[in-house]
Amino acid sequence: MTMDPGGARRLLERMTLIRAFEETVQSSIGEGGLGGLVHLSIGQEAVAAALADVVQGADRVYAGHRAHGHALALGAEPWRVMAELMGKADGLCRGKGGSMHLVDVAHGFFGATGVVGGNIPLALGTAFAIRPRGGVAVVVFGDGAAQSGYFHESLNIAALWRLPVVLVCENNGYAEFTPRSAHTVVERVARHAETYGVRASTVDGNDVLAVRDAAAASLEHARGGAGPALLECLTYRMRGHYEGDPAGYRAASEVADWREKDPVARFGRVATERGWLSAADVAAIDRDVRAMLAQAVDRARRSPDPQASELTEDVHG
Amino acid sequence: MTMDPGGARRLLERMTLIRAFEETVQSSIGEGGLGGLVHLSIGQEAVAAALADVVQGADRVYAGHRAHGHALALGAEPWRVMAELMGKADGLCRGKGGSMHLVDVAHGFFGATGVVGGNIPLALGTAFAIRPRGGVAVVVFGDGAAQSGYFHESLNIAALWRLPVVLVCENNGYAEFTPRSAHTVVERVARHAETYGVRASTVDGNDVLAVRDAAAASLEHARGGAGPALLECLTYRMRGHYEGDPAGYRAASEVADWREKDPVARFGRVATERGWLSAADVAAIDRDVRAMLAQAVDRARRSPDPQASELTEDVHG
Amino acid sequence: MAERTYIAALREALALEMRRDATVHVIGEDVAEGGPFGATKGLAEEFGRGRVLDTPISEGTVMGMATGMALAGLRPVVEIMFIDFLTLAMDQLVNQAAKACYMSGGQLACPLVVRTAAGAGRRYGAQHSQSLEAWLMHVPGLKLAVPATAADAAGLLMSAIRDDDPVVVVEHKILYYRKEMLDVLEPVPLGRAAVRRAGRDVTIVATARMVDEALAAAETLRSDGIDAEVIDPRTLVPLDLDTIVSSVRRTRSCVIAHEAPLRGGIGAELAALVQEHAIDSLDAPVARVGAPDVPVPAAPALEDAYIPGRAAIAAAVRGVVSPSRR
Amino acid sequence: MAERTYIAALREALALEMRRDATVHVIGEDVAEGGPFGATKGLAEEFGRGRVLDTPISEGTVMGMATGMALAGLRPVVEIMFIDFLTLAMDQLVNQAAKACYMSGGQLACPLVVRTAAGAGRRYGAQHSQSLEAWLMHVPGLKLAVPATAADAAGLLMSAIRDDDPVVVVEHKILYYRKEMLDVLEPVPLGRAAVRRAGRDVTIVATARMVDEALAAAETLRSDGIDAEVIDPRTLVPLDLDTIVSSVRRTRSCVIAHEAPLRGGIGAELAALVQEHAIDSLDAPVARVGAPDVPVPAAPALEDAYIPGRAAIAAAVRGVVSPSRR
Ligand SMILES: Cc1ncc(C[n+]2csc(CCOP(=O)(O)OP(=O)(O)O)c2C)c(N)n1
Ligand SMILES: Cc1ncc(C[n+]2csc(CCOP(=O)(O)OP(=O)(O)O)c2C)c(N)n1
Ligand SMILES: [Mg+2]
Ligand SMILES: [Mg+2]
Repeated sequence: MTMDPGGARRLLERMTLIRAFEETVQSSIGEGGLGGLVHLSIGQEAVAAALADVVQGADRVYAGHRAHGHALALGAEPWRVMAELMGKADGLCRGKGGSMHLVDVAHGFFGATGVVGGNIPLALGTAFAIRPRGGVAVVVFGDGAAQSGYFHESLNIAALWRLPVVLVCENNGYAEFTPRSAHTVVERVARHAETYGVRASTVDGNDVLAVRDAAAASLEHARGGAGPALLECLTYRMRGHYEGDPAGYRAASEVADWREKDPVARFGRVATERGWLSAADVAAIDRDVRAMLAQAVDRARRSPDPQASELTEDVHG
Repeated sequence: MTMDPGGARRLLERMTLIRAFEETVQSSIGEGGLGGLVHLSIGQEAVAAALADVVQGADRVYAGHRAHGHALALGAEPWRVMAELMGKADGLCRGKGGSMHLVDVAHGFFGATGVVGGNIPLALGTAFAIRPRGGVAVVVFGDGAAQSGYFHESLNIAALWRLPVVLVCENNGYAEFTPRSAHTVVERVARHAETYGVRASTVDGNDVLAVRDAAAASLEHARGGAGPALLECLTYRMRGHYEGDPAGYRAASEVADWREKDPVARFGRVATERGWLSAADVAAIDRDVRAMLAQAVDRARRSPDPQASELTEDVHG
Repeated sequence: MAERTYIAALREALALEMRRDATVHVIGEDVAEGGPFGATKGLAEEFGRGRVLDTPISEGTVMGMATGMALAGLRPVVEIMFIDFLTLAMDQLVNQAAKACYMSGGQLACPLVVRTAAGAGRRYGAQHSQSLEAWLMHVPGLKLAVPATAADAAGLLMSAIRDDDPVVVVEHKILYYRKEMLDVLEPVPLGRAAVRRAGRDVTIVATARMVDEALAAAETLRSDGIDAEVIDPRTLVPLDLDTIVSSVRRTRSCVIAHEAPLRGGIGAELAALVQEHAIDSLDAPVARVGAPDVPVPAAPALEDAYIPGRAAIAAAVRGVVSPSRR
Repeated sequence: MAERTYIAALREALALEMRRDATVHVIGEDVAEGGPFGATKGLAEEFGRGRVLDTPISEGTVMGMATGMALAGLRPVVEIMFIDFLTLAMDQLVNQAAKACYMSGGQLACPLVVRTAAGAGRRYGAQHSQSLEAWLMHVPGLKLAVPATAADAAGLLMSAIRDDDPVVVVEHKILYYRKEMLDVLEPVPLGRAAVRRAGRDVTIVATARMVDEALAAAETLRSDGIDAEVIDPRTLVPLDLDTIVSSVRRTRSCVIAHEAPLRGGIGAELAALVQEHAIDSLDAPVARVGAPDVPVPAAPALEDAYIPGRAAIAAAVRGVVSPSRR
């Protein structure tokens, strides 16, 4: 895919937004209702940013428990995402969902899911439903989900029915505290697609341009009626599994190696090298995004708690 | 593996027993309590007969809903299997299990299961438990089970933990009324093993010697500590899915083709050709088995109904 | 008047709804061939394989797919061949379908229907004979229908399909071939009980197969001088509690009958509600009739002893109706 | 006396049992690292990875494997990290483990233990906060423990491990860090209720987190002149009904409190039993306190409103205790 200054700005803004948002969550956890089980995507921003770049209006996106970035990248208002995390009345889901259940239908984000692997079947069904309108369903999950029955049952059915669904695996090498090698002998998640003749690719998940190219090709494949595609993005989470996890199960050197591959800083360098953005642009993006975010956090904080009557509303549609 | 007259007699007796047993069930269904959901294995006898030949004392076997043959081959007393099908007090499980839940612990048969695919995890756990005693767990399931999450989750864990388990798939081309091609794009079940580096073989499931050789190699592999093995046996059920299914979804020509490959008749021919048995031996085996079975059926019929007090016994161990 | 079986009524209701609304899809194992009981027979021929979707044996994923279809605006009707296999699909049903509307703050609706066959009596053994409706009653977000007649099987299914929430229709496999005179199939509203027999002396609340058993018990009880009212709630969520409670206020005694094991069954909730709302009217404790707390045995002699029936219901009634009323 | 948390007591009980009996194995996700709450911390170091088995995210298969281990003579203790994910493992638990002994006519035994964390209160949202014990109570063949204290968490787990049947121990995640003075860990028999507070005017039956809430309510109620008895059943299967019923016969009123939504909750069964066995002693209907019939909301304000507590229990008590007794 081609890239131009506008596109580069968009990608960098999105990644910066996710990074800054997650850092804010990290530093304010425990304050003002911000708590629960919070999984940050610091280090994995490139995947969400790239996917949002290639998703179209008729498409629908599902993500897993580590989903703030996907909601934001697709256009959810940061202050409402923050309000949802804080359990406020103006939250994306009026405070009822929380970090693992963000939904933003207006932006095609059918939502985050707290059950590992459980979103893959949902995406298949949605793909079936939106196929007549030219839509593609995208579902994002971790490498841990690839050992769940859902993943395999779904690969089989998606291939059989040639569903327009793109399975995006954020392979960060760990499921909670356990490295992938303790969960499977299969090194690459993409390997599973071969069995079904499903198009698959494995990319450097910290290279936003590589992810964007691969995602675009995957969605095009699915949209064109050629059936599902699997896209594996090799990446790393810089934080513990959830906020509160000291992550003592990882070697410091491993973390340090990945810090070198920081996707946000890396794309900032690339964008300046290629002349899409100046160093000043990059700095301004960071500054502007953080300023905007500070206001968003304020606004979220000022949002009231949901009324008690909300408790029994929305049980039925 | 070598074969001699004694071995050939044993195999043919077992296959004949299964065939005659199933034919008896078929013709007496509806009489004397014989009913329920009954899945016959006419046409698939070779797999059970061959497996029983290579299973050892420390081993444990699980089968699925089509399991009469496996229980019989492993040594369950025919009259007690019949009594179980009839719901009699002398049934293998005192009448509580029925056709889909035959268990004969004394013969290492941990049992039949009515939930498709559900026996595979059980076998993994049992394999783990009996490994220290040199035991191998064998689990038999149909091609329909290969699309269940259990199969895939289990393949992964079996490979990861190098469990001494042999997964035997009786691939008869159909799951209930639906051909395999409508359930998956993957032609051979054995294909799935490759992903995990699991030893796999696909054999003519109507050739009892081929199944026996492959099963022996699979169990040896597992017993030796080399991890799980998958054995796919291509076969066909000559009856409907269950008794009462007219099986109108299959072409007459397909059924006729498979009738030519009848595993019992075929091994009778092979055994005479190779000089292991005479034609008279073969005829005598058939006659003797059927005579024995007639007595078994009688004995089962004479068994009383379970007492009402049985209803609330055995809920707890 | 035409005579129709429960299964034929279901089949016709599905066809009617599929004709009426192109978003209705049928999905499940062997549904294109009609399934083992024939509930979907002929639908693939009429509506094509694009709307009658045969699936592999992957209940969990199929339930999730149907949910994903519903979230995107279709009206899927999933068949789980036996309720026993709902155990493989509870995650999607309970964690996704039932909660989608709530967790999204009302952004998502999930017009999903699940049809499934429950019940013992066919000698199918412990893994094909359960009655698990009590679990579903305990899941906020789900609605739950338990039809006892052909008219209700069709009518509740039609209402379920038109409802914007996930609805589980628990069919009883022994009722599938029950015949009744039935001309027009029409929606039966969710949440309205049917008084199957009016009576003055006791209220029997019975569901599914136990409705006929309760009616038979009521006939027997006439010779005891007891005039029983038989109420079929038809849906357990929403529950028409008013009809039950006002009946009990009149009859002053109540027996609840269901097929599932007693412990934790739907009778527990019904008994708790009745005593809560009508204890002052009760001459005796609310009695419950159900199966013993054991798996379903396969042997005919044991299965027949397992399934509660008219005799147990009549005995329970005799235990609660005060002699002064006879 | 040493101060111990509920989670520490669980951990020690596991270690004690593993030392005592080499057939005891721990299996589940991240158990070698101790799990998110630390229940299994240190076990891998002491007993090795051969007895503390980390599994992939495959709950259904893991439950089946543990069942297969139990059928072959081991005593596996499975951890299902959140009870919400038991929905992925119900088939194996309900169709295999619970029924193996019965279906085999007594040939097989299944000494399986399932440990799982239930309960709301940590702002984890609708898929990590449920209380599903009512489902388990309805499954013949399963036993069910719901410990409310550290001593019981350890003691019931020890008994569960030594029991020859499948036992589910439902732990409450809010209680994990509850501390109590506790010296010796010893088995607590299954089926024996604990009277947490003796009282004359009302019987409050409360489970898990609601036990402390009931005790707090009882304190409040003193100023109303109400002396409440608080009973913790500790196990729901088997159930120590005698202790509950004989208390109600004395106090003449009963309130049942659990955290799960009311409809179809365990309170239904308890209320049904109490009215069945003690209706003549009751001055008022058995009252139930539980959550509303909604999914668990994530927002602190809503989750706090969702979880039933001392105020609701006290209010229910005031509703059932007749003014003459105060
Ligand atoms: C079905 C299920 N089992 C267990 C959990 C607990 N859990 C939450 S995240 C997680 C690990 C997920 O790993 P992965 O899929 O690789 O995603 P990552 O966290 O690495 O992004 C686990 C086991 C869960 N949420 N759902
Ligand atoms: C989990 C589950 N889903 C559905 C069924 C209903 N059912 C019984 S047998 C069967 C087909 C099984 O096909 P296969 O595994 O190929 O075995 P075969 O009958 O061909 O021997 C199905 C769908 C079941 N028993 N279990
Ligand atoms: Mg991961
Ligand atoms: Mg088959």
